[in-house]
Amino acid sequence: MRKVTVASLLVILALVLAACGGAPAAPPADAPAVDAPAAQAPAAPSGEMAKEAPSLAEAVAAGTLPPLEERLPKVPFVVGPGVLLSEANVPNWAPGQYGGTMNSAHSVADWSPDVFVMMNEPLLQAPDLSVQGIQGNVLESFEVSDDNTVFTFKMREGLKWSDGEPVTTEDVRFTWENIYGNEKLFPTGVPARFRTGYDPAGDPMTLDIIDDYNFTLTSSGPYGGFLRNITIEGWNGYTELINPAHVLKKWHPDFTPIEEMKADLEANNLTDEWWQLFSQQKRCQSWDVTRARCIGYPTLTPWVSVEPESPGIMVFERNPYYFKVDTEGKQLPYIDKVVSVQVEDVEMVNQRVLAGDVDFLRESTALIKVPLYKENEAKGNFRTVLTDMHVDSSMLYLNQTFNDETWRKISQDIRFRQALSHAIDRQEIIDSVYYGLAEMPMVSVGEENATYDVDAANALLDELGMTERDANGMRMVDGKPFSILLEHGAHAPDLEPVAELVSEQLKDVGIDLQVKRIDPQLWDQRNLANELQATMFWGHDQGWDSDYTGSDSFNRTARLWHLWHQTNGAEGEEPPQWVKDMYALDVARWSSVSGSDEFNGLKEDSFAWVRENLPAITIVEKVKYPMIAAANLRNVAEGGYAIASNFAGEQLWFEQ
Amino acid sequence: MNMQTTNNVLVDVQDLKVQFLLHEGTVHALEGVSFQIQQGKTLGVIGESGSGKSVTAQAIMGIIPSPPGKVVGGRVLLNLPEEGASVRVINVTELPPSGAEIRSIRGKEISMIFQEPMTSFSPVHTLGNQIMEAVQLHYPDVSKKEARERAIEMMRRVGIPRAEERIDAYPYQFSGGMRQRAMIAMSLVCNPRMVIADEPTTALDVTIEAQILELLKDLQKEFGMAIMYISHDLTVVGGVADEVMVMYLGLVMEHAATDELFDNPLHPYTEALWRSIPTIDGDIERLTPIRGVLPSPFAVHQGCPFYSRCEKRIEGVCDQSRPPMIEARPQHWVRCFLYTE
Amino acid sequence: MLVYIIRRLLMLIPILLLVSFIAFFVIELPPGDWVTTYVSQLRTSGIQMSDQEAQRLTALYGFDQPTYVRYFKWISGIVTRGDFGWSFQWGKPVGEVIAERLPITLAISLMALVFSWLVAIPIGIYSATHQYSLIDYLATFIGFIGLATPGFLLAMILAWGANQFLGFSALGLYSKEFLDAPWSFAKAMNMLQHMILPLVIIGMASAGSTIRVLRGNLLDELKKQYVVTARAKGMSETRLLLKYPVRLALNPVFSTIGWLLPAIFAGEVLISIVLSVPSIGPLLLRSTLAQDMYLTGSIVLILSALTIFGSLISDIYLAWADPRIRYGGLSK
Amino acid sequence: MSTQISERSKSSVTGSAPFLDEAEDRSLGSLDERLEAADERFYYANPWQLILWRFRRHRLAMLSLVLLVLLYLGAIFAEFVSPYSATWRAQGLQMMPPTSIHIFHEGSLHRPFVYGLEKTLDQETFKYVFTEDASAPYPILFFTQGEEYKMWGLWPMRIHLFGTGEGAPPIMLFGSDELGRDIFSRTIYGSRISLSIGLFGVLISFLLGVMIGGVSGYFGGTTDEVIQRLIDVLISIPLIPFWMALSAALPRTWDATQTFFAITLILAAVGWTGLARVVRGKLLALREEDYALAAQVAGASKSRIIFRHLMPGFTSHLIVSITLAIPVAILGETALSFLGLGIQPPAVSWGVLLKDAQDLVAVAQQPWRLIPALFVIGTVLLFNFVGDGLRDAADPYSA
Repeated sequence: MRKVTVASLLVILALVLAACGGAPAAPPADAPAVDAPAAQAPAAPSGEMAKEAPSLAEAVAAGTLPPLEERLPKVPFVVGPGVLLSEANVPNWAPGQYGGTMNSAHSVADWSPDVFVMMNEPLLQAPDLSVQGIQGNVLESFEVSDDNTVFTFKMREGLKWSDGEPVTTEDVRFTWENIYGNEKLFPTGVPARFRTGYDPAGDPMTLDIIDDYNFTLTSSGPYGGFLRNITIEGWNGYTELINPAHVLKKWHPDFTPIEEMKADLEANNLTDEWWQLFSQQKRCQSWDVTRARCIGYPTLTPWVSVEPESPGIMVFERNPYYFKVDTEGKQLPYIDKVVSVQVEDVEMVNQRVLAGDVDFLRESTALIKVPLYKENEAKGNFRTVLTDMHVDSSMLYLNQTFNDETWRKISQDIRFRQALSHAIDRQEIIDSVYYGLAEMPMVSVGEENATYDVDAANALLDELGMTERDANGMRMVDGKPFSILLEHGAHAPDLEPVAELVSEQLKDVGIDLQVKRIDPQLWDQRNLANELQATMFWGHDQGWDSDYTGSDSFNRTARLWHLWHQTNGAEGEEPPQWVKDMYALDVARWSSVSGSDEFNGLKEDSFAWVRENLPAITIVEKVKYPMIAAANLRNVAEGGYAIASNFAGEQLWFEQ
Repeated sequence: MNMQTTNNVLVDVQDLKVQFLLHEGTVHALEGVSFQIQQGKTLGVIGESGSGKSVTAQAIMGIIPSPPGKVVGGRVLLNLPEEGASVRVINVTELPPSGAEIRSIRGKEISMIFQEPMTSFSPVHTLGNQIMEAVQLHYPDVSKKEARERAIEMMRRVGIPRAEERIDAYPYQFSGGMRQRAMIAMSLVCNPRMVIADEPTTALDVTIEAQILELLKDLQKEFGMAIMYISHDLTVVGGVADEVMVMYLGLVMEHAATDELFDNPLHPYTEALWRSIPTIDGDIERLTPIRGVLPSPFAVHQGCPFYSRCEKRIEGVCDQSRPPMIEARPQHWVRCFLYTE
Repeated sequence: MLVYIIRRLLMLIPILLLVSFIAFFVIELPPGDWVTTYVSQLRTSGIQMSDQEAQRLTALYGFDQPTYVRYFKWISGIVTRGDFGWSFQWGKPVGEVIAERLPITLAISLMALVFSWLVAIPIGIYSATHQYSLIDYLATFIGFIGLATPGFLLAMILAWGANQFLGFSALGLYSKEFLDAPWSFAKAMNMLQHMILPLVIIGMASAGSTIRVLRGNLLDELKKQYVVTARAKGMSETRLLLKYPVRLALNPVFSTIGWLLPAIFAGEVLISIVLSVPSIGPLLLRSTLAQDMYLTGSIVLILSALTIFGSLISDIYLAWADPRIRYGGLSK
Repeated sequence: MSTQISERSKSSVTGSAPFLDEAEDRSLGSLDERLEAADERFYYANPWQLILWRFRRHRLAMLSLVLLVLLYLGAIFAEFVSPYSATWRAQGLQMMPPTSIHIFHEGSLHRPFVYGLEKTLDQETFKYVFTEDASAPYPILFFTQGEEYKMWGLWPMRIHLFGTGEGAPPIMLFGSDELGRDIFSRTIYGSRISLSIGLFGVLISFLLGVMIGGVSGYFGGTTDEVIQRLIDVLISIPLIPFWMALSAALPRTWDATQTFFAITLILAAVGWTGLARVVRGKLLALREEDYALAAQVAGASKSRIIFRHLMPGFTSHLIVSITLAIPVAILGETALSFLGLGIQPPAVSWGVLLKDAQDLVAVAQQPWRLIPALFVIGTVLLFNFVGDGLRDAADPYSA
């Protein structure tokens, strides 16, 4: 029985700290927190220092808000050095000051990815958004049985929704039985996340409520990967398992007669389709956090959405019941308010940066604008932090199950994929698209296949029998022209230039690759219908375990094989053995406990498998990603993933 | 070139030259026109289109469109008697065309009646508005009510029935004849010393024409203004004018008292004009058009401008130099080599 | 006259029904629906969603119903309850979403129209009365530049320049300190400052064509006999110009309001996108892209209604301005 | 509005009539030999010649016309005029400012030449710095051999108007874009689509406009009413969803040429209404004129009356309308591209280039990337000047 608790984690952290030596040591005040058993509240508010924001203190004084002790859970989450982000990435972590408004910008209606990431509270958490060292977050702690099947969770006693109502196992039970268990809301039952092995066809786990604060989830087989699945996998927050039952019961027919919902139903042209009302309007999932309709909805996030003063902006004010404190016992977040303004054109988000109107920005920045950011840093009073991008933004996918016999024969031949990999001049792409701020794909392609070598590429293609050329010097197969249509959805700004460059470079080895941009929805549809011959899309980097192991990338690498696997052989086509090997690795990885040595070993095996089989051709790795932060914003990561820094919004503060 | 003793002269045009500078070339619209108009008398001006008769009228009013028009020589003197015996003499050609002084003359001392009663009024303002405006422009002290009364009175005087109602009507609600009556009312509402009528009846049918001519004569008797009556129609001019001036391509060809000119047309052009119009008792077959075409307006004529169409031309003479204006008979001037020594 | 207006108003109903019908079905033309957009947006943000989940959402949102059923539900909601439906994208009733942005849109469009007249009318009059003069050439040239420059590019350059050289952050309607501030005089002034750039860019684009129309018309009017008549009355040139030919030459300018509004609106969309003005234009673009069809349909319907209403007003103005039509001409 | 149109159209009719009358009169009398040649020309010229003469006098319009012809020639012979193809990349010379052309090498006068360039990344500012290697001059060659291309996709050729020859550093007059492509060549290639979208689009909307407007204007009554309300509906629908729906409905498998024609059609589909209204207004006024009546009495068919007798009455006006509609279509194409609905890369149009330049980096640090915008503005201006010149020339009252 392994037990991973906040306390043991803090011990590890302390060791790391000690090992680092030179790194600024945490203030001595931290020490008790490390020593104290997790069950005790760390450093109870002593009174000499304000433990809550002035605005909240006023409300407490005025009697409109209960005192801090009543708002915090018995065991708050303590944020300190190395907790949210590793100390390597935030070497100068310091407890902060209250105050300030963080201005950001977003460019999609009612949806701010930066705010969403900042507000996201998963059930469990690990520093740097990795899966190494998973600890409690919304849930206080967990235990995993030795066979990786029984997961026992302890909830934080005294944890409250942002409206002050307590969070208990009733919220879990409601989610499990009345949401996932309702056939109108979930006709196919619980989501894949709660099925053995993260398999849509797998057995659902079973929920057992022990008492108000303890419950277990049991799977039919080993499912150690469940931990990362409720950590950050797919950005799913606590709403996967905990929803405010006290609010949602009013819109659920198991608790409220449909007649009482009539007025709301009719206002939406509905008669008795309560489930549409429930899903579209009443329930807010974690990714709905920025939606205007969720203003006033109880959450567990650091800030809560409030009605803005003018259209086109989102405003979030501190959640007085937020469950995290810093090492000094001060309730987080430090920053009073988050305001994100809607910019209609992504390009102009950057204009706001130049004008100094943005205190934090991640999603809408672009590498190509780095010189522009640099030039305007002083004027706009911000700094450009070059961090890592958490995805490899461009991978060349050849759909090996596309319906064309010649194509299948060629694309399924590893030599063809190796030839293309050799024919791509990655250095030119790094220079022209990534400003030199990316690296050769050593993890996912390997030195051998990543070298630019036109002769080797030509030799491999000749070997394949593609020796015949047409009038334009393009290779032919069996006397017929051989042309690849690459359709991309321009999901990211670099997809288009990279695709165009690759297309031009492949001409040199006689491969005709036609590039076409289509809109993202159509791209999705064509992908699902196995109509994409080739595409360019991102894949998650090595820290994000799903992609190189195939489960998602095979959707584009070989749609029909993927479908076969997804549907347990009911649809699609049976994949060859080398692909089945990958799926076997995948199952093993999902079974192992995330972050364990077993897990890490399996991950290395997956990388080796990827390098050997080149299911998709990664263009570059470790792309740098500019992140904009106000010059006086503190506790910002200097390295690691930009998105991790974004995630740790509650520890950011403005130095006055 | 004085017709009579000059003490009653109202308008004295002296060697007036006007050119239009166009992209295609220069049009010599007036090439030295001289004449006088007596107070209370009617001068008829006859000529084909392009002869310069309308330009002459515009020059007197100081409303030659500029650019492209330009007075390049000569003078237009107005002798405006003032209280007592003094006479204010104004040279129109020297005044700035949109200055206050010339504007105080336009419409008040000299007014104008135009050919097209259809288009001479703004379609979107009432007739009353446009007539009253003439009063208020020149008599700023007159109240709106008085101006309106004056306009109604004048409309009534020119024979517009139910004037007090129709003053609020729009031009399109009037017939052509009525509109021309309104035009006359507008031109007379400030009691001017002279009215220039530029082909006022051309657009009207014959019976209306007769009524308008009759009206003009009556009004002249009543108000005593001088009239410069411009027409291409000899018979019309003969009916109203005291004396007649014949113009051709910017030059006065012949000038005499009406009866004298009708009885003894001297210039071949006048004769040709005379022959080209039917008379009540005339023989239709004897009508002959003037031969040839009107020369281009851009042509510069070294000799007589009528040379190319003249039946009595003397080659080597008429085409060499411009004929002078000579008094071929008493008080009867003509510009033709046939009458020189 | 009254009969005419009533008749035209009645005719609005079938026209608007036709517009709503066309709009709704045109929106349905592209493949996919709002759920596919939503799913693809979440996937773009890294949120994983299985095919199953997507299908579940499709049914949940009622997109498994045929188009005509949804059209009928939507239009009957509008007709019977004035309810424009639900905006999926904004998670709010369509009526609320539009109401938030309609005032600023109307304000910008009308102010841009007025601005373009303020620029175009003096220039048009001047260049018609001083044809071929240096200033005529210069003014029409500037007018044409406004017409010829792609507004979206100009907007970006000017927004950048305003920040670079004047230190003025031109995007949006307010500076960041006023974003979430309650209404105050300072906030209103701040908003006015931010409206200058969109107004100038949108206004200049239509000023060019207004200058051309006005100049041409005025040149025609100046040749009319009634001008000479008025001049012969002894009127001063300025007074004459304004009372007669300008009045007549402006009629076609004013009478095109109904036709100008869609053009201004089209221009407004591009400029508002670049300058982040929270108006209807970007809303429409987004909702169309996201296939938020009740919202798109309602915007199209409202804008069409405004346009048709605008052209009705300009027809009425024309009738009022021209007595020939005012008294009787309308019957035919 | 309609009264306005009718009055203007009348003037254009009466304006041309006297010339014919005078020409007939001429036969009656004897001709004066001294009638000057110029006068003769003036009298016997038909209205078209007159318009041409007046137009030629309009210097700005003439100059604009000449420049437009040059632009179109450039578009037609794009392969020859541009030193590189639209997709050619200068290796390692991304985001390069326009090549500077020198005439002095080591202090002595030289024929125009360029230097080789070295690119380095400034680690402080992250800007690329280009330094000239002044050791060897590479002269600019005319009618030189360069990259092979197929003229109009037919004949393989290598000759370019200018270039630096093989092995020499490239000459990029407008600099290069973020992929190292020659913006000058791309502008020239882009003009091909942009300039022809204007022409074809307007041609189609012209045909539609004339047909529909003609029918509406000539028949009047219910037909007119129905068509007018239809136009009301069409015009009142905001363009954006209309465009988006139409371009989204295009089959995705279409290639660039097909998409191009489809987009042209889309632009035309909304562009015809304006012309239809003009035609209708003119016809409504003209059909009351005597000569239309005369033709009717003579038993001419209605369509014959519309197209043979009435249309010529305002052809000049139509030509002006067309001239002014072309730049609207060119701007429309850029707007579509901005919204991401127009021509898609790797096809090149001015809209695509402008979309590329819709980038703060371009505005702030690489202004040469905005040069294609100058071409758009310039072309629109040129068309407007020509249109104005034509309008002034076609107006019989303009002296």
